[in-house]
Amino acid sequence: MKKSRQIFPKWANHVPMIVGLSLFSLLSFVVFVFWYWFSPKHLNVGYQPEQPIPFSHRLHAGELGLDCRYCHTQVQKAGHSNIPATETCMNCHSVIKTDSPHIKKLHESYANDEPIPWVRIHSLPDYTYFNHSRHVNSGISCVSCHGRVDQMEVVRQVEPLSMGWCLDCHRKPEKHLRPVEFVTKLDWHPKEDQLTLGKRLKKKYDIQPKEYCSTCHR
Amino acid sequence: MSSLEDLSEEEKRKKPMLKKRFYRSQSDLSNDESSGRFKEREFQEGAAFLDAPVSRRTFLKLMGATAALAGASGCSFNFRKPVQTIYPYAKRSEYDVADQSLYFATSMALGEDVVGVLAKSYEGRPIKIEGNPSHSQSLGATGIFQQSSLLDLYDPDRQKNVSYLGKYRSKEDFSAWLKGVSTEHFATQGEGLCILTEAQTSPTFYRLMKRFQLKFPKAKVFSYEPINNDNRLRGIYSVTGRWYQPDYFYDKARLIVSLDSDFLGLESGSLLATKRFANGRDPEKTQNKLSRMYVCEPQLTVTGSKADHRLAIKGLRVEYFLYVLVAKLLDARVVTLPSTLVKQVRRLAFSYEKEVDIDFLRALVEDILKYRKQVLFVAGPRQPEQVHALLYLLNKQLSSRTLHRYRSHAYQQFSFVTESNVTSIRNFAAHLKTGVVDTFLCLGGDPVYQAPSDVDVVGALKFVKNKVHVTLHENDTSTHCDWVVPRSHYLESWGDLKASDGSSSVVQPVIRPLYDSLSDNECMSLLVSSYSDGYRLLRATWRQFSNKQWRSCLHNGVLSVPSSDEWGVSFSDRGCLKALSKVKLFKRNQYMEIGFVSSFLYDGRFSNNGWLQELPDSISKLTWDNAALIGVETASKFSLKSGDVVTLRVKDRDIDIPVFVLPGHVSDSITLSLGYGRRVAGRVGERKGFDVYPMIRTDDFYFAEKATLIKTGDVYPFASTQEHGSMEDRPFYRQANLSHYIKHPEFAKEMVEVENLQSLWKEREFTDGNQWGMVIDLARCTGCSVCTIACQAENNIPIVGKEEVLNGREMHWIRVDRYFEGEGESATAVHQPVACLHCETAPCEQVCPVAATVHGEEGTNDMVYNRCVGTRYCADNCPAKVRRFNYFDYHQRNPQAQSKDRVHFFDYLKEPDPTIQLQFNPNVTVRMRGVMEKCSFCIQRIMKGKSDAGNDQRDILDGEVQTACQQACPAEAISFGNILDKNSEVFKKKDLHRDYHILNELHLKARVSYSASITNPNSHLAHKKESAAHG
Amino acid sequence: MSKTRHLSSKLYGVVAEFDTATDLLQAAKKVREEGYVSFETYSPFPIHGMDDAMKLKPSIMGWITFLGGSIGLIGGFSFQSWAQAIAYPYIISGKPFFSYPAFVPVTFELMVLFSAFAAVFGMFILNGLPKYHHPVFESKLMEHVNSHSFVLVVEAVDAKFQLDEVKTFLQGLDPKEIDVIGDAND
Amino acid sequence: MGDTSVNYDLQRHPLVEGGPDLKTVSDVISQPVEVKPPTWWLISIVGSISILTLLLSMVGYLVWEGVGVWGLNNPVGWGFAIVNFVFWVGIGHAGTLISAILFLFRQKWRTSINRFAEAMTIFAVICAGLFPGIHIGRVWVAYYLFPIPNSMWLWPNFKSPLLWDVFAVSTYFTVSLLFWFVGLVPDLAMLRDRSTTKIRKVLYGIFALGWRGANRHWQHYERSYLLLAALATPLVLSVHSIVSFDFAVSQLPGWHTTIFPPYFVAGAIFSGFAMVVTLMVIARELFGLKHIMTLHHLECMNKIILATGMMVGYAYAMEFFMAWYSGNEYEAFAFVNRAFGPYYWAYWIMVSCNVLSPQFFWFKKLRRSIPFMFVISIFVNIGMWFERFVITVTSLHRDFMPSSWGYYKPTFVDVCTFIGSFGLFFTLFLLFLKFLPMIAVFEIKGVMPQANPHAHDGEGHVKN
Repeated sequence: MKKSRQIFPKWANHVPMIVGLSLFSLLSFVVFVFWYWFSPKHLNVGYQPEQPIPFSHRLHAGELGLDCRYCHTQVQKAGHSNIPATETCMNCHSVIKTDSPHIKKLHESYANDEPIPWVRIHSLPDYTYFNHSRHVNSGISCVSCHGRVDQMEVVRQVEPLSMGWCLDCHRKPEKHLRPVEFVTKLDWHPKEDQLTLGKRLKKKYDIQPKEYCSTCHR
Repeated sequence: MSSLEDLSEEEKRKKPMLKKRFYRSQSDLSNDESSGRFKEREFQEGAAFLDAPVSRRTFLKLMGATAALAGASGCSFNFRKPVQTIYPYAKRSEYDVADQSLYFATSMALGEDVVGVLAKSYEGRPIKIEGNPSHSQSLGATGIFQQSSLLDLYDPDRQKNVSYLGKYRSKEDFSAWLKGVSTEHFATQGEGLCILTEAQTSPTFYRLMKRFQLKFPKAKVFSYEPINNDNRLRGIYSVTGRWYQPDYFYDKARLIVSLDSDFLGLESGSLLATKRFANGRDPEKTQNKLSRMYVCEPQLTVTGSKADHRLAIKGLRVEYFLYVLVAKLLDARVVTLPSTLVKQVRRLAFSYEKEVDIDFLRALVEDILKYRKQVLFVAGPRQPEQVHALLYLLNKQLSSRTLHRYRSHAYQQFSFVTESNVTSIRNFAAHLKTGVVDTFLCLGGDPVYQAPSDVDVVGALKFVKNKVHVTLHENDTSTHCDWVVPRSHYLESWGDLKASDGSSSVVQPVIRPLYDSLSDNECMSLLVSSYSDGYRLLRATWRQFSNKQWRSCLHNGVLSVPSSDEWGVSFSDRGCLKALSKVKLFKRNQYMEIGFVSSFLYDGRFSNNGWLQELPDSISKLTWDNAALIGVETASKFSLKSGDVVTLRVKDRDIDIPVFVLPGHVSDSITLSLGYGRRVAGRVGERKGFDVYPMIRTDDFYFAEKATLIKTGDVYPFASTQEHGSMEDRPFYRQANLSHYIKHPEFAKEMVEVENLQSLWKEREFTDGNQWGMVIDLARCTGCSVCTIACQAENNIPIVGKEEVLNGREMHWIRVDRYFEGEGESATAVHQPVACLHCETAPCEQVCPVAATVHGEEGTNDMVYNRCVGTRYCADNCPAKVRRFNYFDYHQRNPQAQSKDRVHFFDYLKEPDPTIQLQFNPNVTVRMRGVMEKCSFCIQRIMKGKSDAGNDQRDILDGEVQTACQQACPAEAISFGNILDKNSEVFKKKDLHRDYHILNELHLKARVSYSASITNPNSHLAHKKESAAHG
Repeated sequence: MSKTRHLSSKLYGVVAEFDTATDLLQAAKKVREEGYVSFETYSPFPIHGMDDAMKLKPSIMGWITFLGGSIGLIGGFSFQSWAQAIAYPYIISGKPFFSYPAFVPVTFELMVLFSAFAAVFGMFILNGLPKYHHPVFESKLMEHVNSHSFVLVVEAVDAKFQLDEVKTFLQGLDPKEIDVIGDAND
Repeated sequence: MGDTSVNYDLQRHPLVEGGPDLKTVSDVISQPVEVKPPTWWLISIVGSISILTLLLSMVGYLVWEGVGVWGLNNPVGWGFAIVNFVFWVGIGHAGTLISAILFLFRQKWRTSINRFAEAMTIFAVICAGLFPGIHIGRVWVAYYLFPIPNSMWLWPNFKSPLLWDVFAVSTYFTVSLLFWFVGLVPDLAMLRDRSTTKIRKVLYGIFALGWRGANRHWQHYERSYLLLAALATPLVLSVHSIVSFDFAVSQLPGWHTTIFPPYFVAGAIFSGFAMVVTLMVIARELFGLKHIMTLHHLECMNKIILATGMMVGYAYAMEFFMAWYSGNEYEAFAFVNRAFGPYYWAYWIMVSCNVLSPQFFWFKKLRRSIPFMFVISIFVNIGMWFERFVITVTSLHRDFMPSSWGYYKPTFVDVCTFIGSFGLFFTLFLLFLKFLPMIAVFEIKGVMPQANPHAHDGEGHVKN
């Protein structure tokens, strides 16, 4: 007999709550996505491209125990740590494993003076100027940024290399400082507590990491 | 030949830069890669953008585009960092420490001017030119031409390969052909062989030239430089009978009298002159015994603006002024001349006596008497021979021999050298017209464009069968030649040069020739014998050196030191008399004269050089244009204002050119600067400005008389970087004359009207480490503007083009402010370089909403491009207005930009030409559009110094870190260093009484301060200057 | 819309429409005096004195807003101080890192913003809005309540509620019309 | 509907003339929303949308090419964009001011115009917000301006006035929007109930949030509205003060002035009221609401225009005095240069429009003449735009160092963007007129005699 005057059904009363909550959660999720998953930590860490020659750091640096500086000769002199010239490889591989197809590539490269197109793994934005020599000579080990390369069959990126990550160490260098002579010993561990050692070395080497912009940006 | 083994050794040494073509850098830094073509890409789309050429810029751009999507910096569309490929050397080479620049000593010739330079090579490509401290003409300084020569090397508009009638030919084809030419002419002793060359100063060249002339006695050689020192050379010859080149010691003189000479400006030897002059004007170095300078000149020059007393006088009357002066000196019995000469001089003087500004003259004579033996007379190259002849006599009698010395011209035995350029070019055309010439070789230059209008080069060339032009750029001449051969740039060729002081320096390549080019020497070698490369030729010339010596020569860049002084002994009055007798009696009628001057494009050879095109002229502050400079009086007489186009007519020839009204320019006189308005130059230089060569004739080569001027009614827009000439009585440029300074040493600090603001809070104090600061000494600065160019080269500063300069958007980080003092033709100007002041309480910093400009702990005001969003608030709040905003991406808008393969939608359509990219300094970010930029105190150099010092655990030494502007400055006006270090030069400078800060009342606590300029006017004339002093 | 559910909807209350605001006010007074508590008046505009007539407690909106404001104030200021002086202190014009005067404007704005949020959303929450489906919409007397009619509803949940009594009582207040929301038979 | 002899309790002017009953008021105000749009509306919406597209194309061009397409140069880093921003923000002040301050002062006559004015506020602030957004060099990194956590560990610089501005304007917009919406809810409910078609019922229903005019709701509602008004009032004042900080906190002669905050606020009210008058005069003609937006209301606003106009005039004078009195040569020059420098024309346009033209409102006749007040209000709007131009550009183009003095010429992009922003404004406004009640119906009813429940019999007790 009575016709309903209601415009909306009963369940409509729950809609606003649902909509509101879902909007809120969506928004916070988006922020989270950018802040967390789009950060270098997730974009760059684990980057492990295939190299033209499957050079094994585990074999050379790890098992054979070559010092990093045998190949990366300029790491202490220059801001840029060089990739070795084919010539360097030839020091040994002119005689060792000469029959392997990969070593043949080396020989070609050496013979007709064509560079080997290695794929870059660790790279900073171009407006960021990182100086290897400053860090290595101040007792920051390769391992702090590159990880245990001596255990990597194929090298991959282990640290985010993001600005925040840099700042973290620039604010607390003692977490990473070690005696300069051990910077290339990736498996080295301090006898004492790292922080006490770090504090001592910080004084000894007079380490004052800067945070102002032109330290890295020009 | 003896140098074979060390040749190979040389080859090895050069390997990194000689090995491959320029576009495949040897570097193992991927951001030096200039082409993506070798890369294999892991992610096809959007990948590998980082090894695109100016990756820094592309990166910023991509960041910009993607940043909007990605909250985190530095991730690209494919959520992975794009693939970059690293190219290590295959074979190790010496000196290949990555990102450690190498310096190679070489030297650059410009006309007869030779300057030794150090080329900074990064990864095998020269990226900066510095002065060579061990070269006598440079002493570490460079001029605008040396600095910007780098851009010419990389100019993509250069002649790239040999072409015959516009068709491609290989270098070998040409060599073979030329070989043939020389053999067939050998029979005829070179009959019909003709060479026209630019001024040559290379010993090797002349060694080959000697052999050439022996082999082809009948061959004709001519030499032409529109800007030259003929009159000086010939004037002195006329009285000494020797081809002497003078060398003046402005630092030792107490009184300098310059007659229409811009020896601080664009004249040859200006670097050395500037350094010496500045030393003579330095209150500390001279213990307040400053030199005093009188200048007589028609148009205001930097020399004139440094003068204590300046007489604006028409160029053609300067000599009459000299006669009057000499007459006065004769009366005063301080000079003695042979009676015949005396009679002639008095006769000429008499006609002008009434015209001359009497108290100027009186003061001058008085000072000459006062400073006997310490007076130096110098006349400009535009003044006729007799003037130089007389000056030679005056200098000999009025100044001690320590003030000036003369050296015989190294190549006086070659007739085409001693013959004046005007005669040479005239004879050249005449000789061609006789039709005997069948093969004509033009080494550099552009006679078609540069020859006087009454010399019909084009017509003459029609008589010649084979025409060869060896040239850096294609130009008018090469369009009339059938063989066009690329000429090697000095940075890519071997050679040697002999400076006017007799010292020889080496020219060594810093990069393998970019194109199939030949050096002049190599061309000559083709003619005289078989082809041999520049290095062999050079080594042969200097075979006396052992390899060890040779290596040290290459290291120092100097082959032989200045030859011992020669002191002109005999002199004949006949020569001078002959010259003087030619002088016409001065007529009183008021004719309009036109004077021709060199410009920042020199004689036009730099017209395709964007840096020089955009460098504001020292006085007019014009860019991208030349103009008919006229005085204020002339302007009102013809009711003209700047930009009005007029028709200039002298005798039968005329041009249309806009006038630019300039205070300090004498009335009834027009100044035209050469080098503009080229029809064929390149994408940058073509049809910029106005070609004034048509106004030059062989008979009025430096000045043209009886010019008429008709207003056409058209108006032409001038892009001047400083519209406002007056200082509005604001104390920015502070100067006082010596007496005032001695009475009130603190005058500069006392010149501030407004009380200093006080701070409401406790400010940060910068008390430890290196606190960088700079002092610019206005007493030394001449306003030559080389700092601007040096900065531009160091910091990847783009050119913006005339339109954008008109919009007021020029990008120079350090500008040279020019303020006029005084009225009308007697006005003069002061120059003040202004860069970022690096205020400790920087107004720019607090207004930036994103903290893109903040302060470094070492007192530098840092600009962080990748944080900048471009609100321009900082620029608005900067009281010195030194901040520059990238309204567009100027690198992509450069006329030489080329289309690029775009990585993403927001990427740019164009990018700079690959060769231009080779010039970029990899240690400075290439800014994208929409970001602010400004002087950074060359932060990249500071950081280099810090890391070097840090690596060997020491403090930075004073002078270890030099800013680009400081290093280039020939006047040593800029000092930079740690202001906390009591022993540093900059500390001493800041300690001076005359040290002051501009805008100090704003409590900026600026790190850049100025040393007030001190002038030394004649007390009787002083009051004139006095009024201006507090301008 | 499905009729059936509404046809068998339980009793909600008795609706009476009045001519004017004045009548409604008087009616409300009387209803309250009669002892009814859970009744409600509906009008196109707030009527002065109605709160007293219905003996309502004063609104607590003020406190909610104050709370929101305080959150904005304290949160805003402390965030700025943290960001500028602790998280990443950089040298700006040589000023102290903790330069509180500079933080005032943003702090103020955030205070206003948060208290505004509190005031608006607090109000909606207190009023249980949005509530798109409500029994009173069933009554035709409600049709013009937002335009020009004045309505009083005595709700069934009231302890004292007896359908017939209420009906007769309301009749006594001389309303324009009376209506019952929901089915009478329970 | 017999006796309509309304007794006006203590009010000189009837707020609603002709004494209609509640229903009529509802009908009249709802009518524009319910009937199909008149032709003039269709014409003008088409016009304003086409102008809006002009704006959009200009913005697109700007973002693609770079800020260089504007006439900005080295000394003058801020031009039209900032001028327009301050101009629109200023206009955006009247609305909230009328609603809030007049509400607190119990100025009942506000009821007829507050909805209207608030809408204007919101749309003006939208236009204003556009400009700072697009004037930055790299639009795509604008998010740097907000404190968003990021892997760079960087936060914006809270010492910068520009950042204060970001917060001020966004807060102002949000609060104004809430204020406006809260006011709308009961009227939307009315429209919902009046709706005849299902679709309208649902749409209005959604936004009416199921409002049913219950007294318990009214109780909280009024409280909350009062609080909002109390908050909005200092907000209005703070926003334009902070906008003025953009200039006052810098150290540029002509910007660095302590008088700016009050001066800017006065200017904002001035321009805002002028804009309201402009729009109202048109609207009341078109919608035949003369008896609701009465001449009396307009007169009140003209009085305020006169008052604020004189405040602004005082500020102009005081600036000059201070410039001279400070004895600071740069200050002094900056102001002389304003009046007699290359931009003298802008300055004198400003003075004549802002200071002289309102003076006519001393005369009651003119104050109450519709065409006259329309013209004056337009003048004031022009004048206030030029005030911002004078402050921004003439201070910048000649500051401390004569060597870097310059001259700013707007390009066609500058001009078209400015014009385009009106397209945006009017598009939004026309949509508002069509789909929402342009007058706060329940508030009008609240001030009608029928709303007074304490009227005893015989004292104008109206029966419906």
